[in-house]
Amino acid sequence: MSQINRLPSGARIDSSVAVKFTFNGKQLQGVAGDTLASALLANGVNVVGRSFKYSRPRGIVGHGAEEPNAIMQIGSGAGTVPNLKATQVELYEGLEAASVNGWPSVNFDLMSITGWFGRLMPPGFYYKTFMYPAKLWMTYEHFIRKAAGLGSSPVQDDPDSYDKLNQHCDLLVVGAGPAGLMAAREAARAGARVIIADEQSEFGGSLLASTQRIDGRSATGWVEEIVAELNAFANVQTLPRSTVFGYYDHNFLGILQRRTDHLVLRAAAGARQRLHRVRAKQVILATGAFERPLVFAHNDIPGVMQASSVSTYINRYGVAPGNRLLVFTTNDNAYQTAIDWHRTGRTVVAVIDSRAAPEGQLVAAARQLGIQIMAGHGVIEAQGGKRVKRALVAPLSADGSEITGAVQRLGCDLIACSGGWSPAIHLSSHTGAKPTWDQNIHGFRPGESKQQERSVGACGGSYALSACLAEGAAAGAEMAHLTGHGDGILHFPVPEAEEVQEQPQQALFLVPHTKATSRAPSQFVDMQLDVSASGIELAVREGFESVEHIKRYTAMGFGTDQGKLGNINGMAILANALGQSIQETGTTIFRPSYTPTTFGAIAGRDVGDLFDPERYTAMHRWHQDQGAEFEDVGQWKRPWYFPQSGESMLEAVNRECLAVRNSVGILDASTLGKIDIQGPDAAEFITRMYTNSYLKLAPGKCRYGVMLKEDGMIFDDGVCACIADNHYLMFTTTGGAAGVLAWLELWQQTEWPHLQVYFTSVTDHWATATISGPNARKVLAKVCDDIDLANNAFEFMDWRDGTVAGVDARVFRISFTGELTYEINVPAHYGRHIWEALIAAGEEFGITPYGTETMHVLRAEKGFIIVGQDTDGSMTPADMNMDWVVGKNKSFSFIGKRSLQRSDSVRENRKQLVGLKTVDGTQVLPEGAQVVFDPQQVIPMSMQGHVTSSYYSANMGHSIALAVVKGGHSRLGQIVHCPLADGRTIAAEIVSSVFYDSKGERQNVQ
Amino acid sequence: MSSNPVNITVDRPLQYFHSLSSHQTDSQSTDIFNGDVDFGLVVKEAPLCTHLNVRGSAQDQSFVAGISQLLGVALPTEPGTYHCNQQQAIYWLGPDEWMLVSQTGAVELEAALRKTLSGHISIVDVSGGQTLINLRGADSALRTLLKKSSVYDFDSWPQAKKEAGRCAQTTFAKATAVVSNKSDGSFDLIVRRSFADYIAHWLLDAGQEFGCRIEG
Amino acid sequence: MLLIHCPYCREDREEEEFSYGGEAHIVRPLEPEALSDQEWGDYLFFRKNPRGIHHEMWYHQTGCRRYFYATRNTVSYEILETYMVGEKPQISAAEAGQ
Amino acid sequence: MKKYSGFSLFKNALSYHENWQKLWRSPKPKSDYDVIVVGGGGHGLATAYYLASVHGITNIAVIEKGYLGGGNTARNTTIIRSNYLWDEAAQLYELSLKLWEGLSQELNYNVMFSQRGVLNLGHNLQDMRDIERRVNANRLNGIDGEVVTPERIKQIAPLINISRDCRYPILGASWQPRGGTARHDAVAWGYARGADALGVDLIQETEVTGIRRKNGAVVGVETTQGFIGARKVACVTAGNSGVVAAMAGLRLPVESRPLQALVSEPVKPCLDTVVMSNAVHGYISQSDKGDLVIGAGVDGYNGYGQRGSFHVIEHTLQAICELFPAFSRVRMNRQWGGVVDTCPDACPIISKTSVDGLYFNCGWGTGGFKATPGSGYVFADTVANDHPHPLAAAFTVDRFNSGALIDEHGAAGVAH
Repeated sequence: MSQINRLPSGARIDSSVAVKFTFNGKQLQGVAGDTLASALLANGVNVVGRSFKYSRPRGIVGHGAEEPNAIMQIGSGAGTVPNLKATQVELYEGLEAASVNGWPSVNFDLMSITGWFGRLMPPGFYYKTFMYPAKLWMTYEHFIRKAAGLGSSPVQDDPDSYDKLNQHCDLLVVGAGPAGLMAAREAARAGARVIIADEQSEFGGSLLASTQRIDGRSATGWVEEIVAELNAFANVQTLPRSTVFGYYDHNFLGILQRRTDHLVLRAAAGARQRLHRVRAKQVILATGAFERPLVFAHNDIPGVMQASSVSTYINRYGVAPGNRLLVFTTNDNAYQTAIDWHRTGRTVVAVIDSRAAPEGQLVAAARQLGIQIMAGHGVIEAQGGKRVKRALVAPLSADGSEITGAVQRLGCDLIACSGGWSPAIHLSSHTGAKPTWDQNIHGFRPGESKQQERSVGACGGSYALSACLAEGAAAGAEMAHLTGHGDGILHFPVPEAEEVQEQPQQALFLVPHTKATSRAPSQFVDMQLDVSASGIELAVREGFESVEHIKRYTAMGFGTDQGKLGNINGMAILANALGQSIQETGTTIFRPSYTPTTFGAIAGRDVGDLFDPERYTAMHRWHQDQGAEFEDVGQWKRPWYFPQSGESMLEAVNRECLAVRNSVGILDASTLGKIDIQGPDAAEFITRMYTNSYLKLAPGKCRYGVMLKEDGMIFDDGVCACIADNHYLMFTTTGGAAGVLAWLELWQQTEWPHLQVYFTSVTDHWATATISGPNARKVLAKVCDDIDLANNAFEFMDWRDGTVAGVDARVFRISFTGELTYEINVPAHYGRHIWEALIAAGEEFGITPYGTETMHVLRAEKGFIIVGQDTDGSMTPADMNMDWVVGKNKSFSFIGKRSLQRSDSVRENRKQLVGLKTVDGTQVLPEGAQVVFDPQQVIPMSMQGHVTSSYYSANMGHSIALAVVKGGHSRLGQIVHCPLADGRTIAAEIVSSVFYDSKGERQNVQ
Repeated sequence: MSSNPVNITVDRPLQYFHSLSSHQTDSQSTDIFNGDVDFGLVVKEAPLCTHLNVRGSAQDQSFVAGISQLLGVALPTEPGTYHCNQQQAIYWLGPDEWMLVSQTGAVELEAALRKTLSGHISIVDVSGGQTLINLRGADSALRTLLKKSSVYDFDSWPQAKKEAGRCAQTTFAKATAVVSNKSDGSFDLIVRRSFADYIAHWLLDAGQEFGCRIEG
Repeated sequence: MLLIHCPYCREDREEEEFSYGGEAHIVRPLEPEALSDQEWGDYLFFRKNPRGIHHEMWYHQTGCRRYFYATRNTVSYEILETYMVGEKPQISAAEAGQ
Repeated sequence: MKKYSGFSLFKNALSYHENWQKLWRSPKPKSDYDVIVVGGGGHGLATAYYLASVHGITNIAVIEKGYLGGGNTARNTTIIRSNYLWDEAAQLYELSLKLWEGLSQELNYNVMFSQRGVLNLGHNLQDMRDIERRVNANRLNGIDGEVVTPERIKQIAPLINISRDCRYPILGASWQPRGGTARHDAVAWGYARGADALGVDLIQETEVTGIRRKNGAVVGVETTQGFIGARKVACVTAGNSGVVAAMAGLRLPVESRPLQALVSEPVKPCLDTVVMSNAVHGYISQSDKGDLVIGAGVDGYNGYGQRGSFHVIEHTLQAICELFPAFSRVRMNRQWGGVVDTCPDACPIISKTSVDGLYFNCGWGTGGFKATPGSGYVFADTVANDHPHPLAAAFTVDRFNSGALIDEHGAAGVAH
């Protein structure tokens, strides 16, 4: 096939540069500057796809974002992209395109459902059937799903990267047509920071295909000049190939910039697309308008196109998509298409004008060229299979609602339609502005602004070029002024454009047929989803009245074109069926995205390794070097266990556990949250936050505390140390650090600002090496000579300043394992130094690095809880058997205290923390196992609690578990059962939650 | 307490990234990226400095004056500003919170401050918890990198002077940073230590289109 | 996507820097123990949740770490004012015609 | 009511679909009803349907300020499951799931309930503990569920990324095969058609502006069409519950928050189940039309605007691209928001109030759609008998005073 429809020239193509591409496997050739659509049309391709529901053959209708039919799968393999509109795909060498529907091919589709069969599938047919027998639904659904969908998702990981820019500007101009360009220039001249974005490959909008002249120059020449001027401003960013896809609150807008899609399938390097997150002080919407199609029988046959699109293909791309043109219009604009076509030397069969007596300037021009005009007529049906062959034309009544005479057949292969224009009000609707119907333009205008924005030019309902230029300029100057730039007055003349005298258009939303709508051949409203006028009328007959119901019942406007062409006709047909006005009927709400937006671009750079920060301690690389396995705790990577070669996790953990109990282990505890607290009221404040009191805690001393939320439930826990008078250091859980700091600030700043206390996070400042075990003191003594480590000099729950391995350190004698433990804190720059020094010092004792798993086992042996594991937001201190940590006599009603007295908090039979010892000590209960008293009962069983922590304890020689069990504290010695998913039921005895060293003597090693 | 001894390995937060770089995208891409690829970005971690978090009342004249006299730098009380001299910089973080980054030793400086200041104040040594890194390069590359990394509008800042400029504590990728502009057109970042690897990784990745190198 | 004026930083900052703190000006009872379960429950959980003008707390989490208040319309999301702790709102639901 | 079937479709096709019956009448409100249901969403319509079909109360009006099913019913991501943690919640959602299983036949309206299963992913050790706990509880409650390995997850959803090398690798999941999705609009329309056929008046485009009381008891509602009397008023106005409660001088422990969702363009079948992840925060399924339907977390602030913030969408799509790196090149077609009532314990309120004859059903947070049949069923029972249905007994508003919360946050994270 050759480019049979290519004209000698087109304004924006370079015919001398051939571009090869494939369509459905077939080699074709276009030229530089083509879109995929223009190249397909140049090659005379009629059928580009099949429709969603009825698999009807479909051709290219439009030339931009409005295109409903030409939906393509571009490329193959990892780089493939589904559902691109051929009208928006710029052609590049080697581009592969394929239709998304049609099996085995678009030209011969076995799924094609026409005539009678199609009649069995009216809107909502699936709600009425496939119900019996009930069990077959999943089978029916399987076939429904198979038939649905457009293109195919890639199945390989996306090889491309995406990024984002956070932009701030005084003025964002959306759309670089005549109005937008003028607005940007005026604002730029006034000194405002301007961003102007346009979805097309180059600026100019409608001017790129216009034959009008501006200031005596060609439209494209004028565009080149103003774009050059804009590019020269330092305060202007010009963004072609950039779609403003969403308008969000407080003048935040999203722009998708396509950086490489016009060159290659996969960006070789750099970001394929870039998302601009724009916060604009003011916004000018200059998004233009969409030509409205005309709804007549079989208006979906390939060869029925938008009149303005036909002109665009001729003028911009040098393509005449057919031979014998019939124009069908309700207005003057489409006469330009007839004139453009006439100029190509191809045949204009006639202009069918629904108006009785068209007399505008373009009408006269067409008449002068000898083009036949049939006034007061309409195309009531197109005929043909894969291409229009003829049109049925009939005289219409003055209001266009009835056929008043005989039907004629006119042979043609292209019907260019124009039903007037619909402003592209999508972005203003995103803000919640309610569109208003304008009887003069027969379209919805943008509603009253909800944001700092204004619509100008065609998207505001002003279609004349001179008006677009003037409105754009005025708005640019004024909005620049609103942002503090210029005086708001135009200081430069607005360019002059030829005025074209036009007559009013006629409103014609549904062209009558000789048969009633329900019986006529389908008159399509929304082509992508096969919604017809009869479908809308059927929905009304079935009782739907709201426009949203109609949309949902028929699926009108739900396509990937979001009904840019069909919606207004659909609303009007609905209004007519309901017997009410279009304004009363209203329109559906447009939502982002204006055009579909790549997931990866919205995700941006924050995927893969950068999905979420990995936080490391100062010793992290040492752990890595030792082959540690890591556990995610919040954003932190913590060593989970340190397997030696060939060791299983259980073996490693057993070894680590025994080492700590028998000699000494070392843990990286740097991730614990740490908050420095200073101020005269620090003790009072801390005492209000914890359940126990800190008023008498002396410098050098530590105390363990539990923090509740005001609902009385445990929220965090940790040790708090008194550093000096009015100076404390609070430890939090690893995951709770940020939450606790915000919690402290909340109470101090908003409830008790009179309490003088400051909080500063020092989590990152301190690296913490914890050495634990009977030999801990001996290890520390080797690297520390300025602290008296004697048991009675440096007691449990004391801390000391000193020098460890030559570094200023703060050493805490606290313990989460029950063994003699020193937590050695140094500024993190020395973290690795101190760690390595302790490892070296401990070598003779076989010092063993251990991870979080061993820490968990050892603390469970001691019955110490982990907030978030043994508690779940519904546990009080009493539930955890920790009444001892609740200060009963504190003068201030600490946070959460009152809630502990609520009727449910004092209820008997609350779940309480206990130990579980399996009857068969080799069996380890799974964490999360449910506890029942009677394993024989039928389902649903009465569950009494669950296992929160469970391990094999190498020290005890049997498994141990912590659980919460209803009334557990009074059930010691009872046997409970854990029925598991694998069919086993494990019996266990309720025991004290302290399995090991219940008197707490181990840490007193001398 | 002894001062920092010799023969002790000191890990700087970005240590493992020093001398790493991400290479500028290949020449073919220059066309693609509209020719905005012409200069590298350089990330340089400052040698270990003292970082003190200072709290106090900006309404307390003795506090304001005490700091100014001791440091020879006026306490910045205008939101989002910093003042500096050869020895140190002091950044506004909040209405009663400042970050003091200094060449003086932490212990020494904290002691001096505590001696000078009285009343309800707080001074916290966070030197181990953060690091200062400088970003320099072509202005457009720098600003693009910042736009990729933070929601803050750095273009709204006037050019910094030698002894003062603007600063903002804000989001930086999915972490936070104190960002400030310098009179030479470069920017300083103060980031938290545990996020340093992530930030370095981010800078190399986001800066790749310009070519980005990390120096110690 | 909100743009919030931080009264302490004295500039408009992006929503990502803040976290929401819920209804403002709820005063903790001075004597919780004197309250009935119902009164305490009211304080804990029951909120005005108005459709319209709302006085609420925000925390400038990645900025100055200050809590402050905003008067915001919960339908339009327009922020009518922000003010510091200790200050009173200038705009109330009644004044805004609600 | 004329029955729908393949045969009726065929018969109507012969007459060019000109003779279909209306799904529901469009009546003028009467002056007085036994029960007025405020809110014509799925829950309200189901309540009316079960009041009529189970309790024989047919003198009912459903008053809807917009169009039927136009609130959260129209805006959710249609996920259905019953694998909740706590007994009270699990039993209520399981009742609902059982009703879903026969709903198309019960209503003679195909709600397209598609039991393609639900995976709830675990990404860290605590996630896995919580999953074990929940699945064990579910099984002992008679609810289907199992804990599955990453390899099994990959079989169920082949495009998912189970590499251990990613930031938050998938460690396992709970799998409820009976869960799935349904066609949201059809649920509202099916209940509406069923209720209408039983005599319920569906009054659309009519807003309730006040709740009239006398001597501590409700006597009717003020509406934009005037006063309508009623012995009982049942409020089911998700998103606006607090506003309606205020009309009766009541406060509720709910806050209204934006909840956002989005769909991709339609693509050929590539995801045959529902995948949810609390830890990385996103969930996804594929509709029969081919759209990838993706839900986000609740926005951070109160809002009735049916809009949320863009960064929530960004975060959600980061999570989706992490879970399904192949979907990165698929494109977002549409995004929107709804308004959800969130309760402090992420569980609903189904309750009598201090006003006689006034009932509230609200606070479903992100879990409302899946509960539609069960919610309507137990609420109808509660209203009809003026006494909580046994499965609703734990969901009274009193729990916020006693402290007997049913904390579904704790282990289930976001209870979508």
